[in-house]
Amino acid sequence: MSQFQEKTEITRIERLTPDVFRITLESSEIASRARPGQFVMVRTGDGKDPLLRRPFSISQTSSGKYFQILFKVIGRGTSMLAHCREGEYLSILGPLGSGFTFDCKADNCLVGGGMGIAPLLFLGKSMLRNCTLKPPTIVLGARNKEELAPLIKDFKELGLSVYPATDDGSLGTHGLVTDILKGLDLAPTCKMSVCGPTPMMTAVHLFCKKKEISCQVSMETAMACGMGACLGCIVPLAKGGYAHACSDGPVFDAKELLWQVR
Amino acid sequence: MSQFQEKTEITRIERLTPDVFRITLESSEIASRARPGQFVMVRTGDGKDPLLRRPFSISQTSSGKYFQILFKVIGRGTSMLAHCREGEYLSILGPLGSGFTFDCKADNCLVGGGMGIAPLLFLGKSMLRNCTLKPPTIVLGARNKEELAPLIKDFKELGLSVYPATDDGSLGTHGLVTDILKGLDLAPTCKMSVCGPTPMMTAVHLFCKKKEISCQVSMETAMACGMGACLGCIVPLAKGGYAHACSDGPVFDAKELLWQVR
Amino acid sequence: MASSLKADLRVSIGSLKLKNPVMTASGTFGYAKEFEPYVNLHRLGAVVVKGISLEPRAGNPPPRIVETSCGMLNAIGLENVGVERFVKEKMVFLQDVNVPVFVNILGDSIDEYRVIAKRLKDVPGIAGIEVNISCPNVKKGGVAFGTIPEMAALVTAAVKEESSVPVVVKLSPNVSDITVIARAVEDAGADAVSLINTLIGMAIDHKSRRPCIANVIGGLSGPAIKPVALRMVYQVAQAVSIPVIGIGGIETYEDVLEFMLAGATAVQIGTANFINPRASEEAVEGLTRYVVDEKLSSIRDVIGGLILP
Amino acid sequence: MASSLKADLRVSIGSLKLKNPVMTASGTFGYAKEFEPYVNLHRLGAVVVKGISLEPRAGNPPPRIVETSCGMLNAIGLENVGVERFVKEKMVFLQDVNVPVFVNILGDSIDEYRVIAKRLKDVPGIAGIEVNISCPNVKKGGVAFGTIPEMAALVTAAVKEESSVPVVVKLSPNVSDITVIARAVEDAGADAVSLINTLIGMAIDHKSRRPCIANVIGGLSGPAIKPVALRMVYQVAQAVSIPVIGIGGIETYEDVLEFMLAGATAVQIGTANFINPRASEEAVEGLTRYVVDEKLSSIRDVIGGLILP
Ligand SMILES: Cc1cc2nc3c(=O)[nH]c(=O)nc-3n(C[C@H](O)[C@H](O)[C@H](O)COP(=O)(O)OP(=O)(O)OC[C@H]3O[C@@H](n4cnc5c(N)ncnc54)[C@H](O)[C@@H]3O)c2cc1C
Ligand SMILES: Cc1cc2nc3c(=O)[nH]c(=O)nc-3n(C[C@H](O)[C@H](O)[C@H](O)COP(=O)(O)OP(=O)(O)OC[C@H]3O[C@@H](n4cnc5c(N)ncnc54)[C@H](O)[C@@H]3O)c2cc1C
Ligand SMILES: Cc1cc2nc3c(=O)[nH]c(=O)nc-3n(C[C@H](O)[C@H](O)[C@H](O)COP(=O)(O)O)c2cc1C
Ligand SMILES: Cc1cc2nc3c(=O)[nH]c(=O)nc-3n(C[C@H](O)[C@H](O)[C@H](O)COP(=O)(O)O)c2cc1C
Ligand code: FES
Ligand code: FES
Repeated sequence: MSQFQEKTEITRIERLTPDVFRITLESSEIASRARPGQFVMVRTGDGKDPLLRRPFSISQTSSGKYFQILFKVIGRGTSMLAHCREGEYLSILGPLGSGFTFDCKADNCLVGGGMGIAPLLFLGKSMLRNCTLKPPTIVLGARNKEELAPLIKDFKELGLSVYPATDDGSLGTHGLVTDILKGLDLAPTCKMSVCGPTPMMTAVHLFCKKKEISCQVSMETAMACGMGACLGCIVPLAKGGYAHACSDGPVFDAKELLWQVR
Repeated sequence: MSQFQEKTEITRIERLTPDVFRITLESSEIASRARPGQFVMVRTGDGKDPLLRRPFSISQTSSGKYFQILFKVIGRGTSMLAHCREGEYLSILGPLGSGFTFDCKADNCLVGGGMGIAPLLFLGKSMLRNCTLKPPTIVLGARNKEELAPLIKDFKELGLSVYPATDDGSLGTHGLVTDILKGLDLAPTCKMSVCGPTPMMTAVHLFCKKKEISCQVSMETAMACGMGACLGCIVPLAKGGYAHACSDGPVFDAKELLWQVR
Repeated sequence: MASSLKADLRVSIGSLKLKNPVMTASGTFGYAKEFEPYVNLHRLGAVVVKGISLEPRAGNPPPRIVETSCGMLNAIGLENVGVERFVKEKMVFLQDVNVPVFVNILGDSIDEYRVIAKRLKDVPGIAGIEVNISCPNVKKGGVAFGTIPEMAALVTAAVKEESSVPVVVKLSPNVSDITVIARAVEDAGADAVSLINTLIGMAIDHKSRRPCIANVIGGLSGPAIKPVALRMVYQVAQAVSIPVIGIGGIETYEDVLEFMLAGATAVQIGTANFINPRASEEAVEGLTRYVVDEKLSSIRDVIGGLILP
Repeated sequence: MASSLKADLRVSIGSLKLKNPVMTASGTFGYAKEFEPYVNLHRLGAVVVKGISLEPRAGNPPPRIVETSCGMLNAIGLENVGVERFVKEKMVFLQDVNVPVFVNILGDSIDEYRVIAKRLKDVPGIAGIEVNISCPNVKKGGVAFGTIPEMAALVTAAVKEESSVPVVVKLSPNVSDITVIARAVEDAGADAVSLINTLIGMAIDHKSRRPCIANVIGGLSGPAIKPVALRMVYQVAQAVSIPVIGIGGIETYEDVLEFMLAGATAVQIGTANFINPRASEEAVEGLTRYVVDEKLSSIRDVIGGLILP
């Protein structure tokens, strides 16, 4: 497995909602090697504030040459990224981390919430290409229609169908992704791939545990290096001790993690 | 005397040479009160790096509503300013400091070097407006034609004539501004107003001292506050002790300062 | 807008009641007059003026300041007009402003501190004394008063003896254990401690191969030092029972809240005044909104309210 | 390009000759393998691996890191595989890389330090030991070895006794006078000192009212601390005659030059590795160009070359 530190050109910036942006970057090194669930560390500016790189999932690759990140502006780093211009260059490290695994023979169910939807597009696309028989079941949740609709659009364009859920009911099911899952007739051999806010992932994990469905989750933690050097990005393990989200993950078998259930 | 802290709109950005820019800002508060030789403290970005504001002379005002700064990109702060866009806002403190004084009855001679030319445009313009009888003699120096020509242009447009000097002889006299001064027939009652690099100002001061010509200089020092609070911006005085460039200056009678003559 | 909101921001430093916890830090707010064009001075909790010595001081030669990453180094060398001119010239303006004034004082010997305190006693308009013990003690070979508990205590006791107003002792962060110094000055009678003063630092220009400031070493301030300041405030607040005034890299009301959660009763805004002269007043506005929005009965509810894991 | 240039960058740490003064700092370069995709490891002066203890440690609970202004706080809690697995698993890769390896060691007691040093003795590929004395001494109630000169000296002597390679002692900046500790470890036999380790700091999230890292306090690193590091290196370089290795906020070859002008013989790049994994190699390239452009006979000409005003 190889990683690169690259100055990559911004070939496109799109504003999907007032605070969600998608940036297309050119790097055949990264695009040709990336697997779904992997991420990149992005330097958001030249200065020393913010100091550290920011992690973003690879949300799509194309032509083995381009890759996309999809992000929400929540602080200084993402705000600086949103102010970049096409033609400018970003320093990128990647592709980093383990990816999702999938088995074409199993039923696959992808569950995403908020910006956690980003890597699932890449995963869905890979499944579609490799598992011609059974397209995955896709369940996506967000706060409202405004946030969710543009994210679903990408899946639709690939020909994938999506079960949407919104907190306010403005699109699809009024409620949580788990409300949808409960209504689906999932095979016990089904394999769940989940990315989203921790409370959502906890709920899906508990759902799967009860149904004895296999479940892999992509974990978000604070990261300084993204490559296993700083040891800052730990997630507690069920057996005790910790794993490192950047190098052992970010995708983990949910059973192996210690979940804080309140 | 009043100062303001203002969010001012960038109404125009011009690139005069590859590394010299002129920004026009809108603030009637500042533009209507500014006097030649005063400066503003500019916040070059929202972040904490660079942390401090940067001082720039007011190089011109117009319609009592707009003012301009002219600057060269030399580090992070000026580079950030050069990347601003029209329509964006800059946080400005000003107008700050004492200005140049002038006496319409005297012969006036303005001597500028490099970016030190910026405040002299404002001064020349004021003299032209107030001293209808005698336009000032203007001597401007820079490294080469590329740097000097666009700065002279402004003076020409006002109808002022300029004696240019360049280090490489590509425009005007091949040499220093003092080489020009030596050839001019300056009256002993002449009043010199100077702004430029310290070695140049030292030379002009020594020239004036010998000829017993009155000479005022605008001093550049590192500044943290621009308003007399940090006590960081001192210039040594001939009588001992220090003055503060931001609040006692930046314009001083050259005789009152302690010049390091090597 | 925020000024029309009503919120209880009052805090006490010894016998002194402040209308809010936002003060300005010594050396970063001049003699307050410099900030009049930008700030409604009477809206601040208190102002602390530039350090005053017995005799006027010209200060260090230039350059005195240099910017560093998210901070600045200064070696002003305690330029000031001396206590006599301070009282006669600067206090006149300050007496007219309806804001408590703390006078920051410094000396080369315990006796100097004592004499300055005596001169300031009963001068109208002075609400408190802040004792800067980071200066080198000339008699003791230049070791700072602030690094030796016994010396810090002696200075405190001397000033306390001569003062009728609350005495705040301003601690240096350049020590192994700041709580030891804090306890020593508390025992010696300090009404409060303020911290931190600047961290000792240095900057070099590799091109000229020279130090960036003429004094070679200087004091580091600004956002860069905030984590160190916050840690020390947290430690000291647990070690003493007098009020702690937090200082170091504070720019916004959020920063103020962080210091208060760590245990500070009040705070001082320093370097931020240079970047945003209205920083102190905006912090007061921010705190007002916060108390209203969070429906707190008083900002005092925040003090020491850090929730440990 | 720069790699084709010829310049004498060699420096010595005790008996050890390094091909250039650029090392990587402990805890910021993993066990070096992590950086193989980005850096030609053999081009570095040396690498220092993550701190190794006698037994494996799981480290602190999350969150362990948080960004601050121009810096970061960490409380990793010295997570490491323990000396046994380090030798058996990690050294295998390191032995193949043609770069001197320093092993950073730490313990809760002097005996632990001694036992680790003994275990590392004569392990092929280990060029030197770096003794981290910033850890709390369990027996002495948690006071760090690095703050008490006598303790620092005892640890140094113990490790020195068991080592056949140069022993570097890594100093904590959280002390009143770092030169005292530096002299103590020099007298106890240290072949060099490295400084600074992280400044103790803290960060609070005002929204949750909780500390940003689970350990409450952590170590501050990055550009924010560079002025403090530079000052301490300058002070220590004057106080001792063994080589000084400068650490703290170094990102570029210009930063390296600044530390060398202040008196450092070599430097370590820490936090910058996270931001630019190639920072160390680029610093070597920059120094090479500098020596060539400035027509220096050796980079050693820069050491301590600060011109005072
Ligand atoms: C492996 C991985 C993949 C990621 N992929 C994506 C992605 O595809 N799209 C996307 O939008 N984001 C993604 N994130 C999150 C993203 O890294 C953060 O949103 C980003 O770092 C925020 O930077 P900032 O400077 O804007 O905010 P900051 O100024 O750093 O933080 C602003 C506020 O948000 C909080 N915050 C910071 N990071 C996170 C986080 N990870 N989760 C929740 N709160 C946080 C901070 O505590 C703070 O309160 C991913 C994170 C990881 C670890
Ligand atoms: C009263 C006053 C008026 C000024 N007017 C103008 C003006 O009209 N136009 C203009 O272009 N500049 C002017 N300057 C200078 C201007 O403030 C600096 O160029 C600017 O602060 C540089 O900021 P930076 O962040 O780009 O550079 P930095 O990153 O801060 O510095 C880059 C390098 O330049 C050096 N440097 C920084 N400031 C100065 C300086 N003042 N003189 C010489 N070297 C310096 C630094 O030491 C460093 O080596 C003025 C300065 C003062 C004090
Ligand atoms: C330019 C400058 C001058 C200062 N002068 C003094 C002083 O005279 N007395 C004093 O006790 N502290 C002085 N300080 C320290 C500040 O009051 C404050 O403790 C320190 O800067 C940390 O706060 P900050 O990070 O908010 O600036 C000075 C700081 C600066 C930046
Ligand atoms: C995440 C992290 C882990 C660290 N772990 C260690 C360690 O195990 N042993 C040690 O001596 N220093 C450790 N340090 C301190 C660094 O080696 C270095 O002294 C410090 O970070 C200052 O340098 P910098 O500003 O270049 O990062 C660590 C620093 C960081 C940021
Ligand atoms: S982010 Fe540094 S080890 Fe994972
Ligand atoms: S710049 Fe602060 S006093 Fe002049």
